Amino acid sequence: MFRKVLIANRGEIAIRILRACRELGIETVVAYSTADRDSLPVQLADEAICIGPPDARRSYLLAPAVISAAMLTGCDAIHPGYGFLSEDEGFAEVVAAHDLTFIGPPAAILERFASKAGTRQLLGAHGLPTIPGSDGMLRDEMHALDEAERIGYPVLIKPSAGGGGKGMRMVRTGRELESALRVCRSEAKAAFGDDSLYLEKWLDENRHVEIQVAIDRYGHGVHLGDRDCSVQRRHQKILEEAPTPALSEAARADLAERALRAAIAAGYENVGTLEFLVDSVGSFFFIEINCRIQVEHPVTEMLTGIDLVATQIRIAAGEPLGFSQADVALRGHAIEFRINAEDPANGFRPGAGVVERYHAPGGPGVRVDSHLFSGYDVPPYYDSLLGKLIVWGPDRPSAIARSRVALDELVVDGLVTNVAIHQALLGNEAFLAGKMTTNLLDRVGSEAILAAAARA
Amino acid sequence: MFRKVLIANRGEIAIRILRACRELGIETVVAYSTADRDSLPVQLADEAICIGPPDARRSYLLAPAVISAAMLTGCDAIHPGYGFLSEDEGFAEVVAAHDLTFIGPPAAILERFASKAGTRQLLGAHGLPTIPGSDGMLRDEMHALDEAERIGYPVLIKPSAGGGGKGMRMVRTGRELESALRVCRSEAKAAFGDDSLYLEKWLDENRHVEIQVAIDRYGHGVHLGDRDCSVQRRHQKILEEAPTPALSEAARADLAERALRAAIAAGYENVGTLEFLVDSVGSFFFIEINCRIQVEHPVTEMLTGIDLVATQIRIAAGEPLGFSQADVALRGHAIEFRINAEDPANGFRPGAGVVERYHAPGGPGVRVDSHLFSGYDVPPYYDSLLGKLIVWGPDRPSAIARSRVALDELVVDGLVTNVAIHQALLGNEAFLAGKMTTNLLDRVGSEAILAAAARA
Amino acid sequence: MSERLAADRSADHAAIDRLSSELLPALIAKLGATGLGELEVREGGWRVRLRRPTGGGSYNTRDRRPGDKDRSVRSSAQAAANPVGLTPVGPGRDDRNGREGTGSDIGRVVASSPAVGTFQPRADARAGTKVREGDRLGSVDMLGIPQEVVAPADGVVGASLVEPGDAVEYGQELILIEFATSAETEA
Amino acid sequence: MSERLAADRSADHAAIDRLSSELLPALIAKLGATGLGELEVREGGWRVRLRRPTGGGSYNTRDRRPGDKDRSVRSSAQAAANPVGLTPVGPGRDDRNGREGTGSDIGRVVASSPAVGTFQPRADARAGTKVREGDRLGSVDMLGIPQEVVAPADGVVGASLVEPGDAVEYGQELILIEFATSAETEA
Repeated sequence: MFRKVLIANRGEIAIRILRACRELGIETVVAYSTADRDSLPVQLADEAICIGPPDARRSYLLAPAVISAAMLTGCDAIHPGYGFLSEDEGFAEVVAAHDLTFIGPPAAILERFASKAGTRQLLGAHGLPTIPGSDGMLRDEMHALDEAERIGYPVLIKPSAGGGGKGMRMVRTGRELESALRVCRSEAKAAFGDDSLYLEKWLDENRHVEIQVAIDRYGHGVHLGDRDCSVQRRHQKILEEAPTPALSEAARADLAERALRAAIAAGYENVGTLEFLVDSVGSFFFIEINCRIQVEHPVTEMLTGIDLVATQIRIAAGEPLGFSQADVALRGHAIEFRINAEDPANGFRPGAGVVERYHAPGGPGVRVDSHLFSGYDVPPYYDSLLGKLIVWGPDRPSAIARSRVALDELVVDGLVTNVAIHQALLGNEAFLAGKMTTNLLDRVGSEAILAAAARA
Repeated sequence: MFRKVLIANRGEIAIRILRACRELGIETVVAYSTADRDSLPVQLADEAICIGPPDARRSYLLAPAVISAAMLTGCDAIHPGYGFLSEDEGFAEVVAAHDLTFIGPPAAILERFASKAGTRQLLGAHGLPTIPGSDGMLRDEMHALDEAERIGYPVLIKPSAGGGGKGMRMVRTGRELESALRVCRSEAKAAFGDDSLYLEKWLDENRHVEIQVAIDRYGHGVHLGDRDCSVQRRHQKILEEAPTPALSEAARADLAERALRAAIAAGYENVGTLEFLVDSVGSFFFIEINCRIQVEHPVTEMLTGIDLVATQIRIAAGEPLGFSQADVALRGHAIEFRINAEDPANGFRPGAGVVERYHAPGGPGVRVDSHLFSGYDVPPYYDSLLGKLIVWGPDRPSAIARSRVALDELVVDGLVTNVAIHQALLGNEAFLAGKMTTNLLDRVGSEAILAAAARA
Repeated sequence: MSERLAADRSADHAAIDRLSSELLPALIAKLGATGLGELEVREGGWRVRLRRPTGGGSYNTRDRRPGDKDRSVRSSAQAAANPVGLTPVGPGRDDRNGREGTGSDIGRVVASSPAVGTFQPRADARAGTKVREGDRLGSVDMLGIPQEVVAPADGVVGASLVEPGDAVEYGQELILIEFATSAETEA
Repeated sequence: MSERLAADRSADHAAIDRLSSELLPALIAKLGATGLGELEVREGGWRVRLRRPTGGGSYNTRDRRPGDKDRSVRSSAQAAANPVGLTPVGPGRDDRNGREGTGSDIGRVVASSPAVGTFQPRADARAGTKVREGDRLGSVDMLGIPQEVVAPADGVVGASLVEPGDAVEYGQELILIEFATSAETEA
C-alpha cells in the first residue's frame, strides 16, 4: 500500500480522497493553487503544497507542477480526482516515469479508452450494443454532413476528449450541423486541447444509465449496480439516482453483467463507469467509459456500503479486489443532488463569494460531501460545485420524501445555489413517476419547472 | 397521522425528531427554555414557543407548561424525546386527558413498566432470565443489609425511577452499603423525585447488551437487533455499537427473539429497549426496559436502514407497523460516540461556553447528529451531550478504522470535549478485541487509558 | 521576546490607531446608510467587524435562521398576540442566566409573561392607572393554573401589547409601564 | 424612516463612538499582552472583533485549522526550506485574484518562487549585489524545467530565506530585496 498520496484536486473530491487515504493509513498531501490556500481540504490535509496560481492551466492542469510537488513531498502516488488530469494518459505516463503511481487505470489502459469512437468499437466487439454514429472522427464539414445523413437526424455532435457537456450539441438539420460544428470545435479545443469531433444518433426520449465496475489488476471484477443520470441540463448531470427506475430488475441485472463482462474482456482496470443510453422501449446503447471516480459515486456507496475511492486506491496499489459479485448487495434507493453555485432562475449563471452561513442537513440516510464552511470564500476560477447532498431511503418514495426535508434544511447563505431546481424537480410529475429523460430540463425548461413548483 | 407535533426537548434529539416529523409531513413546534432561544432546533423548527426559564424544573420538566404550549400552538401530539418527561406516566396521562397524543407507550403501559422491580418480575414471568435482586424496594437499612447478604456481595444499588447512573452505586461490603444508601436516596430523590431503591447482584465482568424492539398497537412487533453499551463511565454510556461482539450470531438471535416475545407477551407498545447484562460465559439477565427512543438509536438505524423515530411516531398515531421480522436485515457494524462537553483528563468535568469553530466529519458511513454550529453558546444548565458521531463499516475493524478518521477530523473549538477518551478507547486492547466490560473505564481508569494512548 | 515581535507589536498599535480614527467612522457611515446588522472592514490584513445589537448578545439572532423560507420568527401564538407590530425586544432574551423575563428600556419597562398560556388583564389595571412594583396587572392561565403578571417597577400602566385571551409564551411582553415623570411623582 | 429608527441610529453613533474611544484601547492592550491573533469585545449588544494580520485577509487563517493535532502549517517541503524561521508573510497569499506571488513590505520586497520545485540561486546574485527589477536571481527547477526567479523591484540583494537545493512551493519567499536608501540611489 502507498505511504503518502498527493491529492491533485480541490473541493469536495479532495476531502473525499483525503478521508479514504486516512482509513487506509495513508498520509495525505493536498496540492493547491493560491486561490485555494484557505480551502477546507488544505486545512484538513496532513500537508499542503502550493503548486501555482489560480489559473488551472498553471496549477491543477500543469502536470510538471503536480509531479514536482509529489516528489518534493515524498509521495509515492498521485490521486487526480475527477476532471483536471484524471483521464490524461500523457500525465499518467509521466507520473509512472517518475516512479510514482497514478491512482486510476495505468496509462496504457487510459490510452486504449482515450478515444470515444475507438472505445465504442472495442466494447462493441465485446458484446455491447452501441449507438449508431459516424465512422470515426469528422474530417471536415462534408464528411460530417454525409455521416449525419447516413445516421439520420437528429444527431449529437460530441468531442472525442473530455466530458461535462463542452463541445456537445444536438442538431436536427444539416444547416444546424454546419453552424454548430465550428462552435463545438472551438469549445472542445479550449476545454480539452483537442478538437476532434464525432457524431452519434440522438434519441429524443432517452435515459442516461451507467454501470459502475471495479476490476483489479488480475482481471477479477464486480459491477456495483447502475445509476440513472437522466436529469441533465445541457448534458451536465445535476441529479443522479440508483437504481434506475427506467429498467426492470432483470433488465438492470442483465445490463450490469454484460457491461462488466465487456469491460473485463476489453482489459479495463480499476474503478470505471460504462455509460449507456436507454431508449423508450428499454434497449440500451453503450456510449463511453469514464476511467475515473465519478462525481456521483456516493450514490453507489449508499446502496452497496462499499467505499469506491478506497477500492480505487487499493486496486492502483496492486491489491486484489478481495470480494466478488456475491458479496455485493444493493439496499434501498439513493439520490444525489449536485449543489452548485449557480442561479436556476437566471440561466444557471455561476456565482462566487463568501458563504455567510452554512448548515448541512443530517440524520438517518443523509450524507453531505462538501468543502463548504461558514466564512469560506468561494473562488470564481473553478467549476460551480459546492457539494453534494446524497439521500438514502428504503425505497424511491422514501428517498424522495427524505430528500425534500434535507434540501429544505440546507443553508448556504451568501451565494445563490441551484437548490430551487432540485426542490422543483421533486415536485415534477415526470420525475416522481421515474420517467425523466435527458431532455426533461432542456425541453420543459428549468423556468417552467420552477414556475410549476412555485404554483404548487 | 398527526398534523402538528410539539417537540418537548432540546439539543440533538429535538433536531432528530424534527427531521422525522418533516419526512412524515408533520409540522413541528419546538418548545424551549430561554436558555435555548438561539439553539439550532429553535432555528430549524416551523414554530418555536418559549415555555420557561433555564431551570428545567420550570420548563422542560414542567408538564403544565409543555401541555399548555402544545394546546396554544394547535398541536395534536407531543414528542418528549429522551430524558425529561419521556418516561413519566403521569405526564403521559395528563397529555391524553387533554386530547393530545403522547408519542411513546400509552400512560397505562408506561405505568406497567414504571417500576424496575415490577418489570423484572413481569418479564421474568414471560420467560426472560432476570438477575438476582432484592425482594421489591428497600424498606430500610436493615432490609437492605439482609437482602444484600442473601444475594451475595458485590451488589448494585439502583433507583426504581430514572436512569443515567444517578442514584446507582456498586458496593462490596455491608459498610459500603450503609453509607452508599443515603447518597443514592438523595441522588434519586433530586433527580427523579422518587427515592425508591432496590438491589441487584453485581457481575464483575459483565457486558451491557440491549435489544431494540418495535411493537404496534395490534401486538405485531419486530426486534431490530442488539446494541452493546458496555463502554460506560460510572454507569453512563459513552460509546455504543452493534452488533455486540459479546455473543455469537446464534446467541444474539436467540436473545433478540426471546426479548421480543416477552415484550409482546407483557403488553409493551411502541419502540423500546430491553437491557440485559451478559456474563463472562454468555448467560444473559434481563435488567430493565426503556420505554422511549434512546440516545444510541442511530446505531440500529445504520444497520437496519429503518427510521426508529418515524416508526415511533407512526405507532403512536395508531398505524400498524407495516413490516415484519423478515423485512429487517442487519448490515455491517456501527459505533456511536457520544461527544460530551466534559474533560476526560480532569474527572470528566462538564463545561459550557461558545463553540468557536465547528467542523463535523463526513463521507461514506459517517453520520453526525448534533445541534452544534460555529458560534453556538452551549448553556450550562443541561446535560453535556454535544452530539453523536455514528460510524458504519462493513465489519467491526473497518468501522473502527473509519471511526479513527472521523474522530480526528471532528473540530469543536472553544470547548473541551471527551473526544480524547474515544480516541484512546480505539487504541485499547480490550476494546479492539471486543472484550470490553462495563467496568473497563472505571476499573482501568480513564486516565490510564488516555495515558496508554499518549504513549502509543 | 525577539526584536521582531516587538516591532510587530508597535506596527499593531499603529494599525489599531488607524482603525479607530479612519475605519470606524467609515463603519458608522455605512451602517447608518444601509441599515445592515453587521459590517466588516478589512485593512492591511486587519479585520474589524461590527455587529448591531439585535436584542441580545447572542451570536445567531433569530432573524437569521437556517432555511430561506420566511418562517415566523416568534411562535405563531406570539405573532397573533402582537397586533401593534412592535418588534419584541429585551424580555426573555437576556435572561440566559436565569433572570426573569422583564424588559426595560429608557422611559419605560415592560411587564412580561410568567408562563406559557392565555393572558387575562385585571379589570382595574387599565391604561393610565398608577402601579407600584409587584402590583398585579393580570394573569396568564397555564393549563388552568393562573400565573400572576406583576408590574416590574413603579409607574403608570401604558399600552397593552396583547389582547385579553391571547395566547402568550413565557417571557413575552404584555403591558408597558411608563415611568412617572418627576412632576407627576411629586404631584 | 420612522422616528424610532432615527433614534436607534443616533444610539448607534454614540455606541460606536464609545467603542472607538474605550474598547479599542482595551483591545490594543489585550492583544499586546497576550500575543493572541484575535480578540473580541462585547458591549451593550455590540461586538467588535479584531483579527491580527496573519499574512492575508482570509477568514480562516492557516494556523487555525480543523483538528487538534499539531499539523505542519506549511508543507514539509517549505518547513524544511525555511531554516531561518521567519514566518512566511505576504507572497502568494494575497494573490487570490491572480496577481503573481510577490510580497512587499516597508523597506523591502521579496522575490518569491515562480514554481514548485528546487531552488538554485545565481552565483552572481550574492547579498549586497545591486539589482534592477526583472534581474535574474536564480531559478526553481520544476521537474527539469527551470523557472526564473526575478527581482520584483530595484534594490540590493538581502538575506536568502532558503538554501540552495531547497524544495520550495509556488509563491514561497526566497530572497529579500532591500530598497536602496536615497543616498545610495544617488551615489
